[in-house]
Amino acid sequence: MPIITYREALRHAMDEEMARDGKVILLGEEVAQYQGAYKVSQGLWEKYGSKRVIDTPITEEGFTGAAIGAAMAGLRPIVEWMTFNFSLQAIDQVINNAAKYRYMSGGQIKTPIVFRGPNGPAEYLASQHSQALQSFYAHCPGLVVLAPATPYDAKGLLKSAIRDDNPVVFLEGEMMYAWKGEVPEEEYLVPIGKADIKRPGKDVSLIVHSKPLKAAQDAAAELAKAGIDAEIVDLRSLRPLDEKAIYDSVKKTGRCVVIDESWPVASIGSWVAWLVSKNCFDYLDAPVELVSSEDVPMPYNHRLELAVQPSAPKIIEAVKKVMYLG
Amino acid sequence: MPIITYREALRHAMDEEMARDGKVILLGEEVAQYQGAYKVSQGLWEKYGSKRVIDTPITEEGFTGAAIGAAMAGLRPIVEWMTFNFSLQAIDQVINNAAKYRYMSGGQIKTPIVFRGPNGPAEYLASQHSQALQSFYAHCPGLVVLAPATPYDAKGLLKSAIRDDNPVVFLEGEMMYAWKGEVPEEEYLVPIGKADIKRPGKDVSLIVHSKPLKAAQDAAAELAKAGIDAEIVDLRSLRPLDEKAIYDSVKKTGRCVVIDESWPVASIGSWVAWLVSKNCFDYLDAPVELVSSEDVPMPYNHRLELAVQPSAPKIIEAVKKVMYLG
Amino acid sequence: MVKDHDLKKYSPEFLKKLLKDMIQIRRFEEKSAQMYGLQKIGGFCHLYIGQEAVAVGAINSLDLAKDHVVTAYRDHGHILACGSSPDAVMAELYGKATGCSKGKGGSMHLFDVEKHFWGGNGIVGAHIPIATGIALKIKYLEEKGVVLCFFGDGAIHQGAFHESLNLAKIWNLPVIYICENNQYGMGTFYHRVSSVKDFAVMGSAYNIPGKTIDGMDVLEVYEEVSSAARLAREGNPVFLEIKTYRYKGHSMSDPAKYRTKEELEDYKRQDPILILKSMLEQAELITEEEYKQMDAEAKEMSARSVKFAEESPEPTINQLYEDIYA
Amino acid sequence: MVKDHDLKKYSPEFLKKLLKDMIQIRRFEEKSAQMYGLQKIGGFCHLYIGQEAVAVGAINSLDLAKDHVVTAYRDHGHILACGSSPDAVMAELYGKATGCSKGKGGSMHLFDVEKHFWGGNGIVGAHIPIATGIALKIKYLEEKGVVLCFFGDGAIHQGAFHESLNLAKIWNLPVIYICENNQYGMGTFYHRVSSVKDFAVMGSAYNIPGKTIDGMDVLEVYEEVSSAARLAREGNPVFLEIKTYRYKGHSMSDPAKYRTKEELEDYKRQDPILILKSMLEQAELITEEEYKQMDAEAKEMSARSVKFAEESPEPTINQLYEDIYA
Ligand SMILES: Cc1ncc(C[n+]2csc(CCOP(=O)(O)OP(=O)(O)O)c2C)c(N)n1
Ligand SMILES: Cc1ncc(C[n+]2csc(CCOP(=O)(O)OP(=O)(O)O)c2C)c(N)n1
Ligand SMILES: [Mg+2]
Ligand SMILES: [Mg+2]
Repeated sequence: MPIITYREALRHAMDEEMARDGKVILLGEEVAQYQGAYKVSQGLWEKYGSKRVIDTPITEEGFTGAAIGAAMAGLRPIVEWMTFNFSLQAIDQVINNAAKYRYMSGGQIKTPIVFRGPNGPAEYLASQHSQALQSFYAHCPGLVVLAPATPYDAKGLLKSAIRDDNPVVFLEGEMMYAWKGEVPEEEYLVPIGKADIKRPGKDVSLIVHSKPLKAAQDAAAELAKAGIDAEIVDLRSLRPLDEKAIYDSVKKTGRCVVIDESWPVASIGSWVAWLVSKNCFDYLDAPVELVSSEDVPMPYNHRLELAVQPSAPKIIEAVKKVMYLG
Repeated sequence: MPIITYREALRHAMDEEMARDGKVILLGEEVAQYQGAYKVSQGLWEKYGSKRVIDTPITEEGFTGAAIGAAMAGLRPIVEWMTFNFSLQAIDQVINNAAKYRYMSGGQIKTPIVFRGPNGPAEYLASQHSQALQSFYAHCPGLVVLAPATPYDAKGLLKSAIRDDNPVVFLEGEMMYAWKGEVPEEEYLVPIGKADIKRPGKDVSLIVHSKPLKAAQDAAAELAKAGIDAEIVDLRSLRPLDEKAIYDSVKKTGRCVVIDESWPVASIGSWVAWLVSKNCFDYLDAPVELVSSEDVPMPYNHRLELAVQPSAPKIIEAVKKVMYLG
Repeated sequence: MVKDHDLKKYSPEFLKKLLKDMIQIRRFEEKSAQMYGLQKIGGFCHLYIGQEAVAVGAINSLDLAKDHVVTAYRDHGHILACGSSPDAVMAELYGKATGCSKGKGGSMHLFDVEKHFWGGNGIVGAHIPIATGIALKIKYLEEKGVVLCFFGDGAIHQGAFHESLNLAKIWNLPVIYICENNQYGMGTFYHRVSSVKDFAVMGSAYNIPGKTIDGMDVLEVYEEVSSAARLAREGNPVFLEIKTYRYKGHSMSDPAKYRTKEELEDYKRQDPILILKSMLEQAELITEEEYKQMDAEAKEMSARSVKFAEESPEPTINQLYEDIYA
Repeated sequence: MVKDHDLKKYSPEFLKKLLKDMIQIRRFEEKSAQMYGLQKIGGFCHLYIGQEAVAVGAINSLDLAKDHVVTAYRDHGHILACGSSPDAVMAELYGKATGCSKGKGGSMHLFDVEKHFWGGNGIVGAHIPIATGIALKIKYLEEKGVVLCFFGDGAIHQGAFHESLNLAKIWNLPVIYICENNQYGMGTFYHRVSSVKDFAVMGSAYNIPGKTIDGMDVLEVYEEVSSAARLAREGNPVFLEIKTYRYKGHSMSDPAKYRTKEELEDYKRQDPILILKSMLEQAELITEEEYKQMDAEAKEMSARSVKFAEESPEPTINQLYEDIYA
C-alpha cells in the first residue's frame, strides 16, 4: 500500500469528493492561490479553479455563516479554518445556526457542511494559537465531531464527512500533517461513529483521539517492555461516540486511562472518563485516570509548552496508577 | 432578615459596589434607559447616570471586547449579556483575550471584569435562546465561573466577583430572577470557590448548581418522605471548584447524583461526576449518576421543553438507581 | 396621505393583492396578540403590525420559485407574505405538531423551505451571512434567483453585516440587504446607538449602492425592491434602508414606554394599509364594500388558523429526539 | 525620493531620533531573522522590515505617559518604537524568563504595560475592541490620553472593526484606528478580498474622518498622526489608512511567492530609512559618518540583545502555573 502523509490523505479525500460531486466546494483563508496555510489544499485551486476553491477575507464569522447558508440551500461546502483557535469567532454560527436549523425548522433543513482545520497545540505558538477545542464542539447536539489521527482514518473519515448530510466538525493537527501511514489506492470510507483498536492488549485500556495517539503508542511500546500489555482505543469520532468499543475494551482490561489534549475541566476526556466509571463500574479494578493538558493557557517557551501536553511519560505514570504500581 | 428576589439581590450587589468604587461601570444592551431586559439593573441608570450605566448597540463582540480593554486599563466593568446565548458572539473575546492576557503578558495585566446575564432555558424560547453554556466557560483556565442559585448567594457572590481582579463569568437565570430568599441588610460577601451545603443529609449526595437547585430541593423533600436523607451540595462556584466539599459529602453518603442543566457531553456535570468517581472510588457504593439536560437542541413546545431539563422526578429516579432501589 | 404613484402601471388584481396581503398580516397579528394574552402562545412573540408594507411590497416583487427570503425573529409577516399557510403558522405559535416547524421553532423560528422562506432567525444579525451563503449557492449553480435578507436597525451594527456586505460585493452575489428601520432596537431609538442617521451611506464602505425608502408606502417598496432585484440578479448586491415603524412593543412583554403616544399616532396616520386603501379608493379601484369583504376574510382566515391550532395535536415526547440529524 | 517637507519645523535631534528609531527596528529585525534561522526563535515570527516609518512616525507623535498603543502580532517594531528594552524583547523571542512577557508570550505577544504598550495580539482584528475599551477608560477618567490602534489590511474586514468604529463614534472616544495597509494579508493582495480599494472611504460609514497616508514617509506619518491625535483627544475618533509594504514574507515560513521581485524592488527604492536619510543629508543635518555611527550602534544594540537573551535563564517548569490568576 502506498505510504502518504496525513496532509496528502486529507487532500486526496477532498480531491476525490470534489471530482465525484460538483456541489462540493472548499473555502477559507489562503486555501486557493496560496495553496493553504498548511498546504493541505495544495493543487486543488489549479485543478478546480476559483469557483470551487475560494479564498476568503479574514472574516471567520462571515464566511462560515455564508458556507452554512450555501449548505442549507444545496451546496456541500468544506470550510477550512486556518486553525481552530479562530473558530471562536465563528462558533456562534456553528452552535446557534448550523447545529440548530434542522431542529428548529422541524426537519425541513439539512446542512451538509464540513468545518475543518488544525486543532490543538503545535510549537512555540503561545496561548491564542495552541488551543484544543474539541470539547466545545463535542458538547453540542446537532454536530458531528471527528478527530482522526492517522492518514488512513483522515482520508476515510473526511470522505464520509463530506458525504454526510449534517454539519461535521473535523479536527486535524498541525503536528500530524507530516505523519505518514499506509493508505490504499482504491476508494474507501471510514464510517462515522466507529472507534478503532489501534493496538490490542489485555492489561489496560488507553482511550485516545487525535495527536496524543502517538504518545499513547510510545507509552504502550514502553509499557510492553515492562510486560504491560496496553490496548489502544482510538475514538476517531467524538460525536457520535462509540461507547460499545470503549466498554468492550475496559470490561476486558479492567483498567482505563483516558487521554485528551483538551484542558481537563468539562472536557470530552472527562465525559469519557465518567462514562467508563459509570458503565464499567463493576469491572474496574481502579479509578479511571485522565491525562489531559494542564489546566493553564499555553506558554510560548517550548519546554513549558511540552510540559503542558499529554506525553508518553505522563501516560505511563497514569497506567502505573491504575495498575497500582510504584 | 428581609426577603428579596434574586433579581433584587443582584441589583443591590451592583448598586453597593458602584457606590463603593467609582471605577465600577455597567454596560450592555438595554441596561440603562430600558432598565434592563429583565429589569436587573432597574434604577441604576437614574442613580449613576449614562456615564456609568451604558446602553450599547447590539454588538456583543465589540462591547465585550471594549469592556475587556477598559478593565485592563483600569476600570472594573460589569458586562450584561442580555442572555448567555448571545455570548457566543463574544466568546472569542472572553477565551482568547480576557482569559489569556495575564498569562501571555507574563503577569503584567489584570482584567477585573464581570460578564453576567441569564443562562439556561426559560420558557417557550426554542433552540437559540435556551442554552446552558456554563461548560464552555468552565472549560477555560484564566476565567472564574460562578453560578449562584439563591438571592443570598447571588448578592454575596456578585459583590465578590466585582471585587475580584480576574475575568469572572457570572451565570444567572431568567427563571430564578423572581425567586425569593433571605438576604441580610448588612454588607456581606460570599467567597469565590466555596460550595454550600443547602441541605445536610446522610444517604446520598446531590451535587448541583444554578436553577436545578430547586428541582434538587423538591426531590430531596420527596425522598425524605420515603425515608431517604439527601444532602444537597450547591457548588455555587464552578471554577475554581470546591472539590473538598464534594468529596467530604460523598465520602459520608457513599452515593452521588450530579445535576447539571448543560447538555451531557463534555459538561461541567460530567467533569464533577468523573472527579467523584475517581477520588471517591473506594467510598462509592454505586456509580455516580448524572442528570443533565437531554442531548438535544431545545424545542419550543412547552411540554417537550420541560421534558428536556433536569427535574425532580429525574433526580429521584437517579437517586433510586444509586441506591439500587426499584 | 395619497402617494404620487401611477396606478395604471399595475393590474387592479395586483394592487388588491398587496392590500389583501397587508390586511391578512395585520389581522393575523392581532389574533396572535389576543391568543398570547390568553396564554395560548408563550415566549418571545414579536409582532409585525405597522411594518406590513415592507414584507408585502418586497416579497411581492419576487418569484419564489427561484428567489429566497431570510429574516430575523419578527417573522410572521414575512412568512405570510411568502404565501405560507396561516394555519401552519398559527399552529407553530401554539407549539403544535402541525406547525410549520412541527412545534419546535415557535414564533421566532418559522420556516417554509419549500417556499424558499429560510426563517425565522433569533440571533440578531447572524442570519445576514446565511442569506449571503444562499446567494452564493445561486451564483454557483448559475441560477437566476435573488435573496432578500431582512434585518433590523439594531442588527446593522453587528460585525456580521460588515463581513457579509464585503463578501457579497467581492463575490458579486445576487442579494439584497434590507434594513427594516423601524427606529427601535428593543427599547433603543436608533440614533442612540448609531454613528450615522441615514444608513444608506453605509453601502459606500462596500462599494454597494445604498438607498433609503419609505416603508409605509407599499408601492414604493415594491418598485425599489424590484429595481434592486434587477441589479442583484446580475450579481450586484444592493443595500436598502426601508424606514418603517412598529405599532406594538418590541415583543409582547414590552410596554414600549420609551416612545411618546404622539410619535405612535403620527405613524398610525401614515398607516400602510390606509395609504394603499385611500389610493385605491381615489382611483376607484376598490369600493368600501370590497374592502370590508377583504377585511372580513382576513379575520376569518385568522380565526380559522386559531381553530386549526387549537384542534391540532401536541408533538409527542418522542419527537424530542427527532430532527436533530439528517 | 526626497519628500517635500519643511525640515526647519523640527529640531535636528528629533529628526535624528526618527531615523535612529527606524534603523534600530531594521537591525533588530534582521537579527531576529538570523536567530530564527538558527532556530533560537520558533513559531510564528512576523517581521516589520519595510514598515518602520509607520510605527516610528505614529508613536513618536505620542506622549506615552498618557497615550497608549495596541497592535497585532507583527509587533516588534511597535514595542521598540515605544522605547521598550531590546534586550527584553529579544529575550522574549527566545522564550526566556527575562523576556518582556517572561517567555510566555513570544513574538506575537510582546507587552510592556508600564510603557502603555498593550501587545502583541494574535487574533486578527480582535484587539480593535480592546483598544476601543482603553479609550473608554481614558474618557471615563477624564484623562488626556489617546489610543493608537494598529491593524492590517487583512483585519479591516473583520466585524470587530465595524463594531468598534461605531462604538468609538457614539461614545466620542479618543482613539485613532490605523490600518497599516502593507497590501497583503498573508498571501492575499488586498484588492482580492476588499470591495473598496481605498480604505479611507470606510470612515464615512461611521461619520469618522478617514484619510490615506504614505507610510514610507515617516514625517508624513508623524504629521498626520499628530493632527489626528489633536482631534482624537477632543473625543473625535479618527481612521487612517497608512500605505506601506513589508519586505519579508508574512512570517518567517512564508517565501512570499505571491508577489513579483519587481514590486518588492519598487518599494525598496522608497525605503523609509533611505528617504529620511536623504532628506537629512540634503538639509545637511546628518553626515555619512554620523549615519554609519547610528547604524553601527543599532547593530550593536541588536547583538547585545542576542547576548542578553542567550545568557538568560529559561523559565522554570513551575512558572507554568503562575500568572493565570491575579
Ligand atoms: C446577538 C443578539 N443580541 C441580543 C439579542 C436580543 N435581542 C433580540 S431582538 C433585539 C433588538 C433588535 O432590534 P432590531 O434589529 O432593530 O429589530 P426589530 O426588533 O426592531 O425588528 C435584541 C437586542 C439577540 N437576539 N441576539
Ligand atoms: C481571526 C484570525 N483569523 C486568521 C488568523 C491567521 N492569520 C494571522 S495573520 C493573518 C493575515 C493578516 O493580515 P493583515 O491584517 O494584513 O496584517 P499583516 O500580517 O499584513 O501585518 C492571518 C490570516 C488569525 N490570526 N486570526
Ligand atoms: Mg428595529
Ligand atoms: Mg497586511
